[in-house]
Amino acid sequence: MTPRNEKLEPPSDDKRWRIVQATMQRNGYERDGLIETLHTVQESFGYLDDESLRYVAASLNAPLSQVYGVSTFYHLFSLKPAGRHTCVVCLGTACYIKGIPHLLKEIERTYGIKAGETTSDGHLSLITARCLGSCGLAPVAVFNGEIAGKIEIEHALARLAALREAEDVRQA
Amino acid sequence: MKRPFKTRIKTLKIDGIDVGAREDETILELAQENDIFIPTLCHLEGVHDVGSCRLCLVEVRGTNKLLPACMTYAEEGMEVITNSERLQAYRRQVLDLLFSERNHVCSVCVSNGHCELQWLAGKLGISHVGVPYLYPQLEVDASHRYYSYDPNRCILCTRCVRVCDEIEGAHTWDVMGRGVECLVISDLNQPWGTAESCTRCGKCVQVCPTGALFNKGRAVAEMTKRRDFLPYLQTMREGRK
Amino acid sequence: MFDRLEEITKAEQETAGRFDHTVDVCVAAGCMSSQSVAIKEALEKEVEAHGQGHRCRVRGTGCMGLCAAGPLITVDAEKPGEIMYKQVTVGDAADIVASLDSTPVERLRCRTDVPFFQRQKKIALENSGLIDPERIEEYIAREGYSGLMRALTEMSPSDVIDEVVASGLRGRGGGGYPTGLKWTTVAKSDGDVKYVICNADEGDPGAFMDRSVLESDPHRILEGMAIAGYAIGASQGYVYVRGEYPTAVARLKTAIRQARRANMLGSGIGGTLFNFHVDIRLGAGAFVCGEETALIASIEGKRGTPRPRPPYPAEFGLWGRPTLINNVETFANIAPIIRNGGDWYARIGSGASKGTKVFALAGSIINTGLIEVPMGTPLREIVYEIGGGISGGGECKAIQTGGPSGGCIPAGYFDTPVDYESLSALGSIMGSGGMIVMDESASMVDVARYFMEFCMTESCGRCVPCRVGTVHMHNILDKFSRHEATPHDLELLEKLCDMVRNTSLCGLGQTAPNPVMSTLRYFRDEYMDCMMPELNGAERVGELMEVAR
Amino acid sequence: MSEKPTLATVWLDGCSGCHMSFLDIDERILDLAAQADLVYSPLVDTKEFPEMVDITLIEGAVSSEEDYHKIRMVREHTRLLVSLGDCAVTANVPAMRNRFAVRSVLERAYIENADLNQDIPVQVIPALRETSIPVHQVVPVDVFIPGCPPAADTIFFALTELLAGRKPDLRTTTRFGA
Repeated sequence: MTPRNEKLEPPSDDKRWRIVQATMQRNGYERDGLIETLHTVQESFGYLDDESLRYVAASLNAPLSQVYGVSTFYHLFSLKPAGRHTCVVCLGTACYIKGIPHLLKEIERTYGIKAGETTSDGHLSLITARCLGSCGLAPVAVFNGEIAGKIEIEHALARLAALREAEDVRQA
Repeated sequence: MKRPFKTRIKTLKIDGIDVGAREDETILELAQENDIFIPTLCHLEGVHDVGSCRLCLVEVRGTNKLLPACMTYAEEGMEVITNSERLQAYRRQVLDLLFSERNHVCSVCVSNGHCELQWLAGKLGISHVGVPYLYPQLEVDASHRYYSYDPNRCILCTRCVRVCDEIEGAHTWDVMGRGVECLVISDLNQPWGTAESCTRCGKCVQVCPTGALFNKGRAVAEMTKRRDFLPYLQTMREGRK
Repeated sequence: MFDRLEEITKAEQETAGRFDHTVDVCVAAGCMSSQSVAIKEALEKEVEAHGQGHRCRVRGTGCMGLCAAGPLITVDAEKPGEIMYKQVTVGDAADIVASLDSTPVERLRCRTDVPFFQRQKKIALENSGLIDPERIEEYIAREGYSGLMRALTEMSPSDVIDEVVASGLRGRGGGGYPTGLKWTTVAKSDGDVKYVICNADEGDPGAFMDRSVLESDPHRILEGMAIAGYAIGASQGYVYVRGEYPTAVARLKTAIRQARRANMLGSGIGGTLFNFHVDIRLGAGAFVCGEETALIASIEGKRGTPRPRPPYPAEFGLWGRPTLINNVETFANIAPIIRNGGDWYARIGSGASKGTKVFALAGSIINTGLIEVPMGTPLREIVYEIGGGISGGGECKAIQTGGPSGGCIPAGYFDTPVDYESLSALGSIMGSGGMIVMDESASMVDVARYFMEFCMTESCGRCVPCRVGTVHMHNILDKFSRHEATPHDLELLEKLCDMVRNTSLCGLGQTAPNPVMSTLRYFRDEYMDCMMPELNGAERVGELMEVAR
Repeated sequence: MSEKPTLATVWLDGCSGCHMSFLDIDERILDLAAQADLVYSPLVDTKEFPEMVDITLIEGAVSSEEDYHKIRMVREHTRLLVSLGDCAVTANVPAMRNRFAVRSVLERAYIENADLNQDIPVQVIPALRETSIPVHQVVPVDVFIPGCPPAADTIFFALTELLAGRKPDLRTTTRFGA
């Protein structure tokens, strides 16, 4: 429990904390800015860990449990680091009708993970989205931020396999 | 033209009985004043209402929507029905859902005989639960020195969250996750005993309607809860202003 | 200030006049996901390579509607003899540029004399695909911000509200609440601080109207919000936009910056005494935040859980202040209404549903994409003429409107005009405008299960019926899809539908049973086919009198 | 054949406490015997469930394959099925294992906590179903008597009411966990 302090020292001298501080400052270090701040932490660090949650809570003078409650309410916030690669599968209605559940099942089977999980070697995170709003191109998946429309199962698996290969090559 | 005065007293009917009300009185308060029973679980005198358990829903003439008595204020000419067959059926279904959601095993619960959920089930005539049980996997937290938290018995009424925030001011408790995955947590979802913000005041334990929060080392027969401190604290605080 | 707008318009027209050809590339989400940005760059390079830079320009514009045929490109869109190209690739750039002064590239031609383009009436989308969304000048050149200036200089706030009331515009987010009435209520509410919120948390799966408007014509939203601010007496607005829409957010940010610089937002707008600021708030992936009170909680930095209404946000909204909340498409209609008058708008549409509505067509339909049609257009026209019919050669079975809060309308009802009342009479809702077309292969039980799963995982968990009821309904539907359901399950499902609908705290729970109820209404046979064979004796129920004899 | 209504009791996954409580009606069992014949029960010798019984009381949850088949058979041959006690009504204590996999439950019982013969039996002991569930989740139940166990008075009252052709109102006499 730290008493209110307008500008608390960040947990480390990592430069990314400055971006987080800037967001909090823009919102006057008010609790209202909690979600905005969490967005910034997520963007800067890739996920929200206990350390960052504690820092944000103390800086905004917000209760820890409230910060945790907010962090776990919203789908876009993640409390665990993502894999080196991400594959987002859209579960919107149009994609559903066009057979995306089969693709999802195939990827889950191939990589031995469930939606929302990361492979144990940190290679791939499989994420589902409620709807990416690209229904005209259904079914849709996103590979490392690059959206791919009218995707077919073989095509998707090939793209994922290519990611793995590229990584193996780099390691070798 | 603006009306030169403001009416503060409303007259309305609850279950056919004429009642007079201040404009800041809720239907629930009026019903209680007039000895009309409306079941509640999330409502707790002394903290603000959230209208989440839906047990106190009442019918109001002129609207199709059912309104929570705890958060609906008296209006002139209102006609309220608190106990129609339809309402009773819905209330029983709400209890059905609550019993099915977590692992409520009355026979081995520390609050057996002092539990509001159990009491209401009897009162509203629940002889069995009509929906399948969900059997979630939840861990008991016995890390606190004085108290235990068993989420298997929690009905997410958030009384503990509100009393800790509004009365004690510690805000140790909050709700994490969403939907049926919601869980009452302390601080950063850590064992209660390690939550730095907890003052060990025990108010949450006293207001918990079920056996989810309880005193350690108390036998079932002793597991009664004290609530009168809440309105008392409120009155004392108001008096100080 | 009108002079200033005119100046910009003139300058824009002069610029446009200097070019013999304008090549527009759609850079909205749909086409972007098929490399339209790379195509645009290729076209630019090609133009430079041919030394045509002084007389040909390449622009990135918003959505042209026919997403199925993307990436889309138009040549000289605003001149007679407009040419549209479909499914363009980077390799086609050279051919397109080479063809500019001669005959079009036939193999890429996309016909525009078809019902998809001819039967639409565009108001909210009037600029989509025709302007560069990142240049305020182009918006202004198409009468942009003249509605705001007209309101500020020629009309009183109550005049503005009168026009909105006269237009008959109703909320385009789903509920269909009369917009004018909402504005009147907020305007009348006591308080010197009020807020305007644009709900851009488009969460219905299968809906991408708002996204498209934000990506194609963001200034239109800002103008609509500023007019609303003037009408109700607010000086601060928020756009609550989905975090899943990065392009829309980026364009909106650019638009706000430009509008501020052009003095169309900020203090003393257009030289008047009116101040209006707009900030963006990012959603973080919670469907329930489309609900007004949950949205407000989220802007306040809290968990997005709804609270019982009343009090309505019009009286007690953001930080307890009177707050006006409208969705993107509603705001998109405001500027044209102020420019052309409420009566003009009210003449479009049918019955109690005025104006036009934007729909996102998706699923088993040939022309997937975005359309805007007058209210009252029959479903048949939308599906078979504008939509081009069913893809894959199958028969149409049903159309799903309103997303997880809506229902399935069977093909037998396709003569129904699309308006608020007719759709709700069929057990569905207008919703925000997603239309998913399903062919015979779609299982209605599965569709119901899909939407229930959606509601179950999106339930905020605050009230009991929605939190637990959706789980049970989902589990029962799951039993149906495994062909393990019993008559008792069907009875329980219907009971839960009724209970969750009538006792849930907010719209999410209250409408969650709709997809189940509408499929039960029209496709009950499919549910019956999913039942387990009878249990015979084990299913018997006793009679008291039998025992007493 | 007697003209009296017939009565049966069945013991599934429960501790037999409800049967004990039934016996606690003491001498009133004579009154009951005057009104009905007890034709099948763990307390009597009959091995086969009769073709049709008027009232059957069920103690215990449905936990094993045997329970499952038995209760379905009993329902087929019973006019009025009564769930007696919390295990039958809510699955109660037997259901506390539902949060764990069957395998781990068996391991805990027969290996970790066993001093001798550490082995999971596969014969004689009926196979456990994935979850222990209340009787009415398997077959329709006509009357519910909650309680752990329901008091002897409650059971006696409920039976005499049923025999008189009335549905007993038990709201004030018993509850879950009573």
